[in-house]
Amino acid sequence: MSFDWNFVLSTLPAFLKAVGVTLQVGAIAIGTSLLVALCNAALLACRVPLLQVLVKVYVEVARNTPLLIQLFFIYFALPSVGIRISGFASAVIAMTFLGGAYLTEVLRAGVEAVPRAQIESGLAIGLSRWQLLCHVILPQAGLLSLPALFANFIFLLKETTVVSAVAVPEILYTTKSYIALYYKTYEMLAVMAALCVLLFLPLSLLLGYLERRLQHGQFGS
Amino acid sequence: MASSGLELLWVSAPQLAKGAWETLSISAASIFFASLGGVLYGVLRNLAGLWSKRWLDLTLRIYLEAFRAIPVLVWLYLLFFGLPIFLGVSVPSFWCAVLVLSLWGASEVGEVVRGGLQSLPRGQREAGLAIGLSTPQLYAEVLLPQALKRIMPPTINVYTRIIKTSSLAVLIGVVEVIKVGQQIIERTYESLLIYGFLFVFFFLLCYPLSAASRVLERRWSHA
Amino acid sequence: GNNNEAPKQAASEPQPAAEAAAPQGYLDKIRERDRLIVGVFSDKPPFGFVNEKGEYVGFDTDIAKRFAKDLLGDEKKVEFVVVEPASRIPFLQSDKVDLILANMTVTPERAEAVDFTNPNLRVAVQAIVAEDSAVRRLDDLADKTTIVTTGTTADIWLTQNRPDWKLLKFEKNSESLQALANGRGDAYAQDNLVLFSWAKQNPGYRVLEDKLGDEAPIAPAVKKGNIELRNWVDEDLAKLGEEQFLLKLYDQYVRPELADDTDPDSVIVEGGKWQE
Amino acid sequence: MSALIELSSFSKRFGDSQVLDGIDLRVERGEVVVILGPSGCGKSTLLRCLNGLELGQGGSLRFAGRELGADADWREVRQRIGMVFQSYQLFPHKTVLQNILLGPLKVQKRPLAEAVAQAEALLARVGLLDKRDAWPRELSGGQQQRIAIVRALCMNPEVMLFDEVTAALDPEMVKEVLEVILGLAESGMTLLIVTHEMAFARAVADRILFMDGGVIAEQNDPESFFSNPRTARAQQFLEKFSYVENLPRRKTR
Amino acid sequence: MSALIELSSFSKRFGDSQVLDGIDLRVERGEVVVILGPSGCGKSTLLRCLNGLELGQGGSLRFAGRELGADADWREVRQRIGMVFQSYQLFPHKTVLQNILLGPLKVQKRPLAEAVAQAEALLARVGLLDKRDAWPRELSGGQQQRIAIVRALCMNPEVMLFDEVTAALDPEMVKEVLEVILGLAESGMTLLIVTHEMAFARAVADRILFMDGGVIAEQNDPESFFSNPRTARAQQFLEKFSYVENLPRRKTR
Ligand SMILES: Nc1ncnc2c1ncn2[C@@H]1O[C@H](COP(=O)(O)OP(=O)(O)OP(=O)(O)O)[C@@H](O)[C@H]1O
Ligand SMILES: Nc1ncnc2c1ncn2[C@@H]1O[C@H](COP(=O)(O)OP(=O)(O)OP(=O)(O)O)[C@@H](O)[C@H]1O
Ligand SMILES: [Mg+2]
Ligand SMILES: [Mg+2]
Repeated sequence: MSFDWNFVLSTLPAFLKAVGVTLQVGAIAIGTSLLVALCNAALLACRVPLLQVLVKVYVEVARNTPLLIQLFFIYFALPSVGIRISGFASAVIAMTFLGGAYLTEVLRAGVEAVPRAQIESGLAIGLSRWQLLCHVILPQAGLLSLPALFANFIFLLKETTVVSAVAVPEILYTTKSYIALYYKTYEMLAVMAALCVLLFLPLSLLLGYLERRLQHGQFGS
Repeated sequence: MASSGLELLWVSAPQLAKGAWETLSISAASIFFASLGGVLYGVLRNLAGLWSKRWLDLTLRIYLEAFRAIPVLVWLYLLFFGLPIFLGVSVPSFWCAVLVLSLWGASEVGEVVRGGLQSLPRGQREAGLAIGLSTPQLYAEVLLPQALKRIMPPTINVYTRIIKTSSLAVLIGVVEVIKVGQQIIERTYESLLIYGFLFVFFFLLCYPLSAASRVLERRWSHA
Repeated sequence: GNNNEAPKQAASEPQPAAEAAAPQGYLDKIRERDRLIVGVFSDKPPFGFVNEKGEYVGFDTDIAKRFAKDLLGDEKKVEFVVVEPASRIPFLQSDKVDLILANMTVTPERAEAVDFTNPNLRVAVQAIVAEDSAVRRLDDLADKTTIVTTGTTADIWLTQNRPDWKLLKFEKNSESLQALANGRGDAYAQDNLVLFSWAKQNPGYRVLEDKLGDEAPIAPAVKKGNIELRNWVDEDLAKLGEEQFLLKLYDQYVRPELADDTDPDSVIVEGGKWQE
Repeated sequence: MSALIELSSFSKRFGDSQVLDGIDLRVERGEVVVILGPSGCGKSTLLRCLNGLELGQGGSLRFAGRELGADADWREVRQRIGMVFQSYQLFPHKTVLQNILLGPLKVQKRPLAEAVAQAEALLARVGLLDKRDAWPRELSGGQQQRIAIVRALCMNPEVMLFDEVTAALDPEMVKEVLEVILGLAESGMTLLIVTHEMAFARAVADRILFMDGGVIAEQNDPESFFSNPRTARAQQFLEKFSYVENLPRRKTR
Repeated sequence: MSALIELSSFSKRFGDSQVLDGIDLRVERGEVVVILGPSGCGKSTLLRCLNGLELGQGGSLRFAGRELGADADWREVRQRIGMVFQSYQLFPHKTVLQNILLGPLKVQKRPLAEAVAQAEALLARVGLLDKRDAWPRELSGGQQQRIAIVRALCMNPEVMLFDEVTAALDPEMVKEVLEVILGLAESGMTLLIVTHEMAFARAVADRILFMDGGVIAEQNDPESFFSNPRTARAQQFLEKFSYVENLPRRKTR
C-alpha cells in the first residue's frame, strides 16, 4: 500500500488549525480545571462538613463517568431546558468538569502530603489559617503534586480528542473528516500520531524532568 | 415519556446486557494484563535504574512515551488493521482491544509501580539483600508487598480509566455497551434516556472501584 | 426470512478471510470456511441497524443474509462485523471481511481503494430546515451553518462543491438531528430518505426541493482486485432483480416511513442496473 | 506579681488516655526550666498546650496573668511564645531569610527594613549570616535548627519552648545548637526546654521538672535532682542514662 | 593463617568524590573493631562494601581467604556477614517471626522446625520471646532494633556489622540494644561497629579505627585512643563529643 505524501501535505494547513484548536481547548480547560481544583482544595482544607461532602460528590461523579457522556449532556441535553452553549464552550465546560475533579484529587493528596509538623510550625509563628494556606500549605502541596499535576495536564490535553464529538474541529475531528471524505485512513492516522507525538512527547519529557528534580530535594537551586 | 422510556429500557435490556458484558470482559481482561505488565515494567524500570542499565531504561521509556503520546484510538487501528497488512498476523477484534488497552494500561500502571518502588526507603532493599535474598525474592517478599499500599490507589484510578476507554473498541468492531446504546438511539432517538443509562452504568461500575481505592488509601496510610 | 441466531461479531472471527494470492478461488475459500463475513452498519436505519429483538436487520444487512443463502445455502451462514464509517475500507484491506455492505456511496476516491460491485441503492442528498426558516433554496445556506453527518454523501458533496460553507459535523445521524432541533445549525443535509422519514414523524420541518448534486449509486464493496467475488455479487444482484427482492426489502423497511406517492425506484437499484 | 506562666490542675486527654493529669506549674519571668522524663510521659504535649497546638480539657492555663482557653486569641499568644521543634520544620520552599521574615512581616506587619535588620542581627549571633539566602535543604541539620531558633526569636517572644531540639542532629552538631540556647539562657530569657541531654540539662537549668505518666513526679534544682533524685522513678530514669557512661571495660581478652 | 577480613588499598568512588581512599585493614576472627569518625567520612560505605551493598573500585577485599569482586557470589557471602542498620529496617508487612525466618527459610532453605527453634532461642536471649507474633509497628525502637539483630543472627553469620544501630533510638532504649551487642562481643563473635556512643566504643572495642575523609587516620586500642589520640583530627573529634559532658554550670543566678 502506498503512502500518499501529496495528500498529507495538502491536509497540513487544516491540521495546523486543528492543533491550534486542541491547544486552545486544552489550555483553557487546564486553566479552569486548576481554578476549580484550587477552590475545591481550599474548601476541603477549610473543613466545613457540608462543603466537603459536596466537593466529594462532585469529584466522584465526574471521575467515574465517561467524558463523552458528560459532554453529550451539556451539549445535547441542556438545550431542552433552555441553556444552549456552543460546542467550544461545552467542550471547555465538560473538560473542566472532569479535569477539576482529577486535579482536586491531586491537590488533596498534595495537601495531605504536607507534613503536619509544617502546619504546626506555621501556627507557632502566629500565622492565621488563611496565611497558613497561602504561605505554607498550598505552595508545598503544589510543588509536591507538581508531577501528578503535570501528568494530569497531559491526560486532559489528550482527552480533547473526545470533544470532536460535538463538532469542535480539533485533531481527531479533522482526522475523522478526512478519513470519511477521502479514505486515506493510514495517512491521516499517521499524521495524527505524529502530531500527538510532537505535542505530548515534549510535555511528557518535561514531566520526567520535573519528577527527577523533585526527587533530589524540591526547592532551590 | 417516563413509561415509554422504561419500556424501552426493559425491551432493550438483553441487548444492553450483552453490551455491558462485552465492556466488562474487555475491561477485566485488560485490567488483568495491564496489572501484570505494569508490575513487570515497574520492576524492570526500577532495576534498570539500580543497575545503571541505560539501554533497558531507554527501551522502557520509549515504550512508555509511545503509549503516552499516541492515542489509544490510533494504536487500535495500527494493530488491528496494520498487523494483517504488514505482518500477516490477524488478531480478533476482542483480543486486539484487550491487547491495546493492556499495553496502554501497563504503561500507566507501570509508572505507578515504578514510583511506588522508588518511594520505598532504600534501607528496605538493603535489609533484604543483607539477609541474602535473591532479586526475585527481594521483590516478591519485601518490596512489592510494601509498595502495594502506595501502588493500589492510583492503580485503581487507571483501572477506571481503562473501563471508560474500552468504548473505543467499537472502532474495530467490538459492540460494547456504548455502541449498543447508540444502536438503540439511532433507531429510537431516545438519546437522553440511553445516555442517562450509560452514565449510571459507568458510575456504578467505576465508583465502587474508586471508593475501594479510597478506603485502601485511608486504611493503609494509618497502618 | 428471519435470522434468529444472534449475529456474531468480529470477536469470534477465528482467521483472516483470505490471502490475496491464494491459489484456490476466493469463493471456494468462503465455501470451505462455510461462512460469509460481511461488514455492516449497526446504527443506520433503515440500511443496517439492530431491531428491538437485538437482531441485525436492514436493507443492506438483509441483502447480506441473502448472499449467504445463495452462496452457502443458508442465510444463517453469514457473519456480521460491525463497522464504522471510517473503518469500512480498512476492514476490507486487512482481510477482516469479505464484503462491505454498509451504505457506501461510490466515489472516485473510494473506487481507488476498493472494488465496488453493481449498486443496490441510489441516494439523493437534500437538506431539511425548520418550517419557519427563511431559507428557500439550497444556496440560501451559503452564509448559514449547515449540519452534516461525518462521511455521508452530503458531507463529501458539500466539502467538494461548497468548500467555503460553514459545516458542523457530527458522528451520528441522531446527533445531527438533535443539533438541528437545538438550533445549532440552520439546515441538515443528508440522504433524502432519512430526511423524509424524519420530517414525516416530526412536524415543523420542511425538506428543500434542491438536490445536492446528482443521484449517486450506493454499492457493496470487495477488496481491491477480488474480481471473483465482485462478479459473483453482480450476478447475484441481477438474479435478485428478477425476483424484485429489493422491492420486498423496500416494502419492509422504507415504505411506511415515506409519503405514499414515493417511487421505489428513487431509492433502490433493482438488478444492479444503474440508470441516471 | 503573678508568674509568667501558670498552670493549675491542668489536664489533657487523647481519647481514653490521660496524657497530662493535673499539672501545677509556675514559671517566673527569666526562669530556665528543663523538663525530663521517659518517652511518652507527656513532655511534648505539655509544651504544645502552652502555645495552643493542643487544647487542655481541665484546670487552667494562664499566661502573663491572662487565662488561655479554647477561645483565647492564640495567634497573639503564639507571637509571644516561640517554639522550636525536634525536626526544625523550616519551610522548604522559602530561603533562610524568607523563613525568618514570614512571621514579622505577615503576622506582625512590621516594616521590612527593621525586620531584615533584626533577622540579620540574629543570624549573625548564631553564626549563619552568610546563609541568609540559602535554601534549607542546602544546610546541615545543626544549621537548620539554628535557623529555626532565629525564626522563632525574630518574633521577639517572651518565652521560648524547645522540644528535643538536638535529638535529630548528628552528634557533632549538637554543640552548635546547645551553645545558642545557652546564650539565650544567659541573656535572661524565659525558657522551657525538653531534652535528653542530661549534662546540658544540668548546665542550663534553673529548675528540673521530672515528668512521668502525665504528672510532675519531681521538681528540684539541677544539683539536687541529678545527685540525689528523690523518687524511685527518677532514679531509674537517670540510671538508664548513665548506663553507657558507666559501662565497664569488657573482660574478655 | 590469614585474617577473616582483609582489605588492601581498597577504594571506592561515588562519581567524582573519593569516599574510601586506599583502605588497608585486617580483622581477625573474634575481634571487635569499632569505627569512629566525623559524619561523611565513609564509615557506612566501608561497612556496606564488606557485604557487597556497594562495590569497590580498586584494591582488594578478601573474606575468609576468598577474593570478593563484582562477580563474587554475594548472596552466599551475605549469609556469612550479618548487617544491622541505623533505622532497623524490619519488614513492616511481616510479623517479628516472619521477619526473622525469611532468610533461614527462603535463602538457606532450612527446615521450618529447626529455624523456628533457633529464632525463638535468639528472641529469648534478647528478651523478646513474647513479641514473636507482634508487628514491627507495635514495637518500640529499641525492641525493633533487637529484632533486627536477631534477624541477622538467625542466619548464623561469622561476622556482624553494626552501623550506628543506636543513633535513631530514644536515649532510654539505647541500653537494651547495647547490652545485646556487648553480649555478642563477649561470646567471641567478630564484630565491626560504627557508633557515636564514645563510652560504648571504649567499653566494647578491642581496637578503635578512626576514619577521616575516606582514609583510616588512626587506629589503636581504646584506652590509648581515648586518653591519648595521636592525630589532631582525632583530638578535635573527641573534643566535640566531650563538649556536652564538660559543659560548665551557667553563671547567671
Ligand atoms: N495527637 C495525639 N493523639 C493521640 N495520642 C497522642 C497524640 N499526641 C501524643 N499522644 C500520646 O500522648 C502521650 C504523650 O505524648 P508526648 O508526645 O507528649 O510524650 P513525650 O513525653 O514528648 O515523649 P517523647 O520523649 O517520646 O517525645 C503518648 O502516649 C502519645 O502516644
Ligand atoms: N549512594 C551514594 N551516592 C553518592 N554519594 C554517596 C552515596 N552514599 C554516600 N555518599 C557520600 O559518600 C560520603 C561518605 O558517606 P558515608 O555514608 O559512608 O559516611 P558516614 O561516615 O557513614 O557518615 P555518617 O556518620 O553521617 O553516617 C558522603 O560524603 C556521602 O555524601
Ligand atoms: Mg516529645
Ligand atoms: Mg553512616
